[in-house]
Amino acid sequence: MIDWAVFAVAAIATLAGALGVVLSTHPVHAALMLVMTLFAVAVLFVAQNAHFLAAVQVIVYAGAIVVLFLFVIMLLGVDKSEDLAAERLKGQRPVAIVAGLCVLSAVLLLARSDWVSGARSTAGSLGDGTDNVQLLARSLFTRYLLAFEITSVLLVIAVVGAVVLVRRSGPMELDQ
Amino acid sequence: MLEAVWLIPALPLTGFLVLLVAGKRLGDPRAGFLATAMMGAAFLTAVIVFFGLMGREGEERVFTQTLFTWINSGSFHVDVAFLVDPLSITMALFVTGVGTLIHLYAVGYMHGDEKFPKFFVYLNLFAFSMLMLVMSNNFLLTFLGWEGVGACSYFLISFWFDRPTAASAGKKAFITNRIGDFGFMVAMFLIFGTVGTLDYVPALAALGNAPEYTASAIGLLLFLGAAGKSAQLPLYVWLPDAMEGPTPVSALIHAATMVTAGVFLMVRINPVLGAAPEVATFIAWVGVLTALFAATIACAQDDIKKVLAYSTISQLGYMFLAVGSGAYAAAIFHMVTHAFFKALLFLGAGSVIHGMHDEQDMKRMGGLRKWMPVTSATFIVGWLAIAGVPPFSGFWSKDDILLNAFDKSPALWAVGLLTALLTAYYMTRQVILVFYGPEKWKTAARPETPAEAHAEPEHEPVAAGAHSDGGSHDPAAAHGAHGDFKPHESPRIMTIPLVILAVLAALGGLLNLPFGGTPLEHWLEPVFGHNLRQVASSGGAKLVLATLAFVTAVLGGMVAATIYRRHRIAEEKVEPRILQRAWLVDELYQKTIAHPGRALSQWLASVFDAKVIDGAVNGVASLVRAGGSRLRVVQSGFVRSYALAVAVGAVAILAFALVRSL
Amino acid sequence: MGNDIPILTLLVLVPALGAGLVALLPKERDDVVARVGLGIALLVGLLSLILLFDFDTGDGGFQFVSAHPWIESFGISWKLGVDGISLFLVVLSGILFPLAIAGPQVHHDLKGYVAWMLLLEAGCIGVFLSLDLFLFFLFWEIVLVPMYFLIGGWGYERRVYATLKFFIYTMLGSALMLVGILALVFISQKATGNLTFDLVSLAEGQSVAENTARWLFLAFAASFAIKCPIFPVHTWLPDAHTEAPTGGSVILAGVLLKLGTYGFVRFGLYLFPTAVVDLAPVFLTLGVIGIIYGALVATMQKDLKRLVAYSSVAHLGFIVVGVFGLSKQGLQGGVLQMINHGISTGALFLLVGMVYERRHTRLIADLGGIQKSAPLFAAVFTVVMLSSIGLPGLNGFVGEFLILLGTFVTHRWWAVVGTIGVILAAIYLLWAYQRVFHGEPTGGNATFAEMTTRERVVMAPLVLLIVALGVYPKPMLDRITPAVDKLVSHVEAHSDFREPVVPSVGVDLPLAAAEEGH
Amino acid sequence: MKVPGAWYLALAAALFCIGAVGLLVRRNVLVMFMCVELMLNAVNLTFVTFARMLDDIGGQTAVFFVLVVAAAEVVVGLGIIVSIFRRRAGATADDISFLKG
Amino acid sequence: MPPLLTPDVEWGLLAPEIILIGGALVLLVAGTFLRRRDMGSAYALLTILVAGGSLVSTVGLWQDVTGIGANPRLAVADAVSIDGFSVFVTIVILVAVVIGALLADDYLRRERLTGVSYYVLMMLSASGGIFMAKANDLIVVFLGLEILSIALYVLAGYHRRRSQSQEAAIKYFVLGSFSSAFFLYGIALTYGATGSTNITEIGRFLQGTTLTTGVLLGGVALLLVGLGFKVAAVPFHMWTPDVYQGSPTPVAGFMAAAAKTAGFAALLRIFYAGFGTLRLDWQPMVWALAVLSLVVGSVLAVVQTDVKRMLAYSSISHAGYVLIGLQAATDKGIAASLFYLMAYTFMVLGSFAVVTMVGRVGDGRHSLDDYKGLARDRPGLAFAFTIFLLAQAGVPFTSGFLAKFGVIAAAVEAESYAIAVIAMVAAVIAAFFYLRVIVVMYMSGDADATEPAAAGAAGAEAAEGADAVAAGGVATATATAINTRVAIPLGAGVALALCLAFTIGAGLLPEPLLDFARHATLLKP
Repeated sequence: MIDWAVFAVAAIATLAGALGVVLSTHPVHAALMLVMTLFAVAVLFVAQNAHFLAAVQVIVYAGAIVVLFLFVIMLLGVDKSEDLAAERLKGQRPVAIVAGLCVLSAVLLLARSDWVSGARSTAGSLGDGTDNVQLLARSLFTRYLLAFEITSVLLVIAVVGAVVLVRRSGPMELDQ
Repeated sequence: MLEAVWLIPALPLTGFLVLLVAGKRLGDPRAGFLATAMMGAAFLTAVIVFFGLMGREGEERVFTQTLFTWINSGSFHVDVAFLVDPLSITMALFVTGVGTLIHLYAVGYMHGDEKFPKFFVYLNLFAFSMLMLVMSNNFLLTFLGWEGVGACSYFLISFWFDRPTAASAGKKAFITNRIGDFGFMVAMFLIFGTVGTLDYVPALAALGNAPEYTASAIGLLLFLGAAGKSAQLPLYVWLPDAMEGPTPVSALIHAATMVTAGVFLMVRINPVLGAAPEVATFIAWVGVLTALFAATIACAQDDIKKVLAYSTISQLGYMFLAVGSGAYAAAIFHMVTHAFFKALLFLGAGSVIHGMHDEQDMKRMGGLRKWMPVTSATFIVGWLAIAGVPPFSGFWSKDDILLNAFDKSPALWAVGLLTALLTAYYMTRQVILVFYGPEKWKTAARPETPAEAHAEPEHEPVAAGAHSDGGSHDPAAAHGAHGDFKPHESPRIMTIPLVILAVLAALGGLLNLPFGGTPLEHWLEPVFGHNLRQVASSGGAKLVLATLAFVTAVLGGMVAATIYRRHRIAEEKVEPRILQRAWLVDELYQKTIAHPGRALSQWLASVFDAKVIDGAVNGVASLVRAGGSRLRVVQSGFVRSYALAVAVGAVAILAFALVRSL
Repeated sequence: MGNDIPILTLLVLVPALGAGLVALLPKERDDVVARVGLGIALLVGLLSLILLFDFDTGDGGFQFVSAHPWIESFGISWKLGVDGISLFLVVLSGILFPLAIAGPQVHHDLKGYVAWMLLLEAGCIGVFLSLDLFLFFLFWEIVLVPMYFLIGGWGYERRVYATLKFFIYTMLGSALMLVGILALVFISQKATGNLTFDLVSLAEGQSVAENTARWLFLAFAASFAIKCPIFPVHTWLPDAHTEAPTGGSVILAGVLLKLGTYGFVRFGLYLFPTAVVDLAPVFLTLGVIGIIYGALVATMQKDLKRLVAYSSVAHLGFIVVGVFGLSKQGLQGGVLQMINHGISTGALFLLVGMVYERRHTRLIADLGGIQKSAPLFAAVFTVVMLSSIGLPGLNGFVGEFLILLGTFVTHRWWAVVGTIGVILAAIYLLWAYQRVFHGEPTGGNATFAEMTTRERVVMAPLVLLIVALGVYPKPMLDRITPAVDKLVSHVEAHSDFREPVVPSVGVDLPLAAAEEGH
Repeated sequence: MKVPGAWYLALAAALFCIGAVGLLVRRNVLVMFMCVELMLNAVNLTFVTFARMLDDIGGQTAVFFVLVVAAAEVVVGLGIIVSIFRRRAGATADDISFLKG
Repeated sequence: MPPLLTPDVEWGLLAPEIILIGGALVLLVAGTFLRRRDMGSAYALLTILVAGGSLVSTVGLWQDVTGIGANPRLAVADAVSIDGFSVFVTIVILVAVVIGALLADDYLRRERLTGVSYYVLMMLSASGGIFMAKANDLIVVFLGLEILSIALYVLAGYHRRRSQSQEAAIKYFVLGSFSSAFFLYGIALTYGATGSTNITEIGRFLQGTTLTTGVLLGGVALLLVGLGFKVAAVPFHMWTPDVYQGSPTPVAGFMAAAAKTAGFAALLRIFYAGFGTLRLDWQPMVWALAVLSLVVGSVLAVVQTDVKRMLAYSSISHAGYVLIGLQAATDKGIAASLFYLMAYTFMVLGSFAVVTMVGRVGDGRHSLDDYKGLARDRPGLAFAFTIFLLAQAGVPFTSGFLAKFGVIAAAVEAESYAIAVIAMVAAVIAAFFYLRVIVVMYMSGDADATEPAAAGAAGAEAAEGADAVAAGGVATATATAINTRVAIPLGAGVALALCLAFTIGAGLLPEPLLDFARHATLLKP
């Protein structure tokens, strides 16, 4: 019963946060709403015995990524409110909302009989949740070793890319 | 002797080739003499071959000489080969004979023309083609000659191409002939499809037994060809215009030889007509109606050559009447005599024109008898011959035809007789206008002052600009304006052929005198066999008919004399405008065929082809472009629109997945 | 037979490599370019003549076959061969190309012009010689490129429009053909287990169901019809012809259009006999419409070149009728007519080009009285024109007559209507001739220059051929006959078509025989 | 009693769609990025849920990689935004629409 | 808990990537230290060297996985598949790196963008592509895709002084991450439906079951969305024209070649090897994408006046052709798609090489007008471009023809006649705009005759004109400012020659390459 309660609260928080991101006029508010969602999702992780991931979620997402967002918002001074009532692109909103609903209903309809039909435990059992970190590590260093290794490339790119992009350069010769 | 037959066409061909290469170097008049010599040699060869053929017995008188294979394709096989039989050799003889005379005449007539050598190039090429036409042993080679003479006719009619009328006339002749050729070609297809060969001897033998509808179809189609070439209704319209050509051309091609090719063809295919009697009747009627029709027009023409042109059409009508009546020998007989007297008349007319410094309007002539004695004398012989006055040749041949026509149907005969009346009438009119009466050329010089009370003011020309012959060819143009000159007799080189032709025109009847045993008919007999009409009438009836014909001719002449010599009736009353304008047939054709055809072509070219068909092509192209421009709008530059496209695409694919999962 | 030298391969490679060679020559040295280009073209001409003389007259099959595996995974090989049907087309190319290279004046970038011309020659000869469908398609398509550049680079005012239209239109046709070729190959593979693009084995195999064959044939026909061109897909032709430089027009009319009709004969009839027999009435009708329509539209053209272009539509209509008449005579006539049309229309375009060189106009209205200023020019034009009209004794007649004769036996009424074209041809050409050559020369026409020596040299072979082939076509017919007979027997063997038996000489058979045939 | 996976998954689907719609309707590029993060979180939740339902650690490991990718993406994305905003402060997604057609 | 048994890492099999990544890192470090010095072409040479080394090691692998005693296998805990397919794609991508480096060398100097990071990013990006090609696990595919993409986002915005470049970067990034999310969701759903992210295991699982669940189909659909975006298939193509036009030209070339190839490699492997048993479900989807790509790409290219943009649309249309090969869902179809990709790589890189040079300083002269008279000024360049364009149009005796021939043949063999016909018609439409460029280069000597009077509606022309003003605003500004003759630097010249040689060579003697593509088989479960 407590599970249901946790789920309900977390789910509401998740959706509320998400809607908050979409609907808040101020980017800082949006970022905070995002944090709410991230926390709620972390709760849902915990509820499903993904303790390590929940921790990472909080630390990396809420701690690093959202902070980065806020940092950029502040840095660039774009913390102005956006007029949500205006929409330049005709039909964009209704179509977008319909499309979103369609995706949702399509996914739900596709899953109407059952969500999972796959083989169980191909990468190793979850166990009872107590050794989650070890299991995850084991999986990372065996089955997903290559993937794990090449994330390093990704990070290098991120670093190099950030440097390239943010590096000051000469005047915009061709800007109008 | 018979083996020399290939020389007959080869000699003019040689002349043609030599003149083509060296004509300019030979110049005036040597080029003309060379051409004449070639024709003369061909004539001699024809004579030799003729005797060679005479040396054989009746049915044996068929000889084929094959030179080489022309076209071979599967079962279709055509040789370049000559068929020597009485018909072809007769044709060859008179073509080369008359041809030689006209060549000779032309040397004088064309003297001084800057394109003198070229004229003889064409003339020799024509002679070659004509000889191929008559000597060929198969339909296709005849067709080669047929088209060859057509092309030469085209060249020669538009010889003075700087005159728009000449150029148009040449084109008209060629195209009208092509309509006939359509029939000829389809007939050949049909013959091949029916009997598998185009060689005369086997094909005609087989076609003689062909079912009537096949024979009728072939006969009609070939008659269409013949009608084009021989200027019969309704395809005669080119011949009057063809008078734009130099007069020797009119004499040779448009009177004596080429236009008779149609008659020759019909005679050649007599077995087919034998198997298709209704077609024969049809041909007879077309012939006799053409004869009458053309004769009526000839009554009101002022152009000296136009009269003769319509007269030619009329006389050709007689020949078809003969063919249709089964009187093939009579047709050939009249063809030969007609060649004599009509060539004579044309050359005489040419001489007159020459002497009158390119005046062709008879209403501005008169009294030339004194000035041009030889010409007038020979012309009068020709007049008597064509009018059907015995014992001149025309009487005999025409009588032969009318006799056969009467045997076939009195109605045909009656129309033929009426035509004979008109013939005598218009020829008498011509003779009187040209050679007798006041010398109108002295006073009629200035068109704006009508000299004679009875002379009509300027007639509208029948075909625009058809008036003067040889505007540029004669140095006599330097003589100056009308009225300052005296008509003169033509040089001897022109009068000699006139005299020879006059003799032939006078005595031509001897070829086939009814009481002389009809040698020509006898000679040609093997070609016709049972297809030849055997006149059932008694000798007395024949005599009555002949007398009637004679009386008619005299009557016609007298009427003309009454009007034009004695002026008992005003000329304008007997020259109604509609006749002057040839029953407005040209205009009718313009309105009903040429104009709609032109309009159709114009519509096809500028509307249908450009707008509809090409428009569709370009329309597809613009459609693609328009589609591109329309689609570009979607590519709006807004990243959110793009994302929406991705989302919508995802929805579509998911929807499909959903459908598949159901 | 000269199997020791691969003459067919040489015929393709010499001009192709020659084009490369010319491209490497220095741009400024026009004289060298002209000489080398002409030399190569003449060499190809010589090779084609050697081929002609070495050709075994009585053999209806493919000769001088040279086959080398090329793309084995697809069963594609470099397979060339020649038979009576293609022989003269190759020779025609060999003759026309030197004339098209040497004949007209090229005013700029001679090097490019010559190089493209030679490449075009390689492509055309390649099409005529290919016995492998893939190879055929390659050549078929590659031909577009040099022609595209020739029209676009050396053409007249609306050249860009014309050349794009030409390229796109013809490419559209080939697009469908490629699908057709592939479908044929794979369907045959399924039937025989043998993946091959070899024409002979595909044709002899006949492993395609009748209904499928019809679709495949239509795919091929789309391409051929556009190339011919058959009404109503002909509108690229007047534009391309009119805007192309003289040499381009000569080749376009002389050789390129023949690719379409040749395609019908070589690939249509050979690969899809049943479909051809079924659809013959359709194509006959289109051919006949082309004859009449082309002629009528030609009559009203104001541009001399455009007039000749539409006359091509009419003439090609005859060939189409001959091919789909399915009679031996018609087919032979068709093949013959391809050559004859190439010669006479090629010559006509050369002459029109000369007119343009002198007067800088192609409008009939601006011309007139030229016969007076340039009688020899007029004479040559007359001969060529009469050949085009189909005057017996000149080359144009023989083919036309055989076509109509043969078709009359198998498909009577089409032949009859087609014969009307004979009348119309005279109308438009003579009328044009009258307007251009007759009358008094006015303005610039009075000083219209007579033919130069170079022009005489160029026209002489064509005029000679016009006369020679009209008087004595037998040597050609003898070589065409076996191949055509073989083809017709092939069609008969694989379909219910039977060529009507024409009664032999003197035997009295009613016409019914012709009617039973169909 | 555990909440059935389907609930989680439906929630994740909803989250995903909210994120997607958010990206479509918001003009602020930063908020659009946040929406992408929402979508990625939805996927993460899905993975974790599947991992539980399949009793398979693989799903959780996948989330680990998604986190890394998300981090890298954000870094680069923010870098791009910074470089653009330097020239055009406060530009919205709709303002950057020079290239089109 | 059992001891951790880390899997064997078959270093040899990963040599190409390791060399590439290692080289990139060395270059990065060296570049950091040598920052202030003008290094000339050293970075480019080094890049080529590294890529060359990588190529050599790849060729070594080829012997291993094809031919006699072939041993295609899974490696590194089944995360990668070392088979002919992956080796083939690796080679194509490495070629793109080499040519990309050749192009970039002068370009970077010309645009004063010197520095090592361009090469580093390009090599790393390529390594991502290679991982996509080799990946036997959806997670690895995803990571490879992100490596490839994120590096490309940066490269797209590399020209810091061109606002177009930044616009390209942001658009590419937003849309890329959006579609990545879909892709990832697809992976998740597939994982749920099959219990694994390993492609071989998925394949095996699907072979063992006849039941196709909705979730699986949803996963398949979403994977197609993500990869369709990467390969620029309609309707996921909309980023392409903007990004190609805005990106630095050599980047656009690299993107068109490497990113498309890698995207297709993943697509082919996942769908053909992984979801092979579901082909009846995905074939219609692929069919629709292919047809849309063919038609939309071609039709939209017709109305372009910017050559880069036109090439972008043409790349969309090319994607349609490659999809035809997949749609056939036969070994031959896959081989045809591979051959197409290889041929396309050379054609498109060659084309972009020309565009790079004609763009001149500022990388802004890409309007059709800028190609006027190129045949006169630079006949060699014009000729090369002509060949590339004709090859893209599918003219015989070029690689492009055989490429098209191959996919059409595959479609016909699979009896997909409709798509074959549509593809050919699209090729005709496409030919129109390739020819238009040739027209401009060759047939516009005199100003009055330049306007291709093609049967266009006047409205279309007007729209085009208006667009030219908008899109070419920057370009024309530059055009008037700098009116220099097009320079052909050595590196780009070499690149051009390479592409030209391949395009013509493969057209004349395609057998070895066709063999190559045919042996590049996928390792199937």
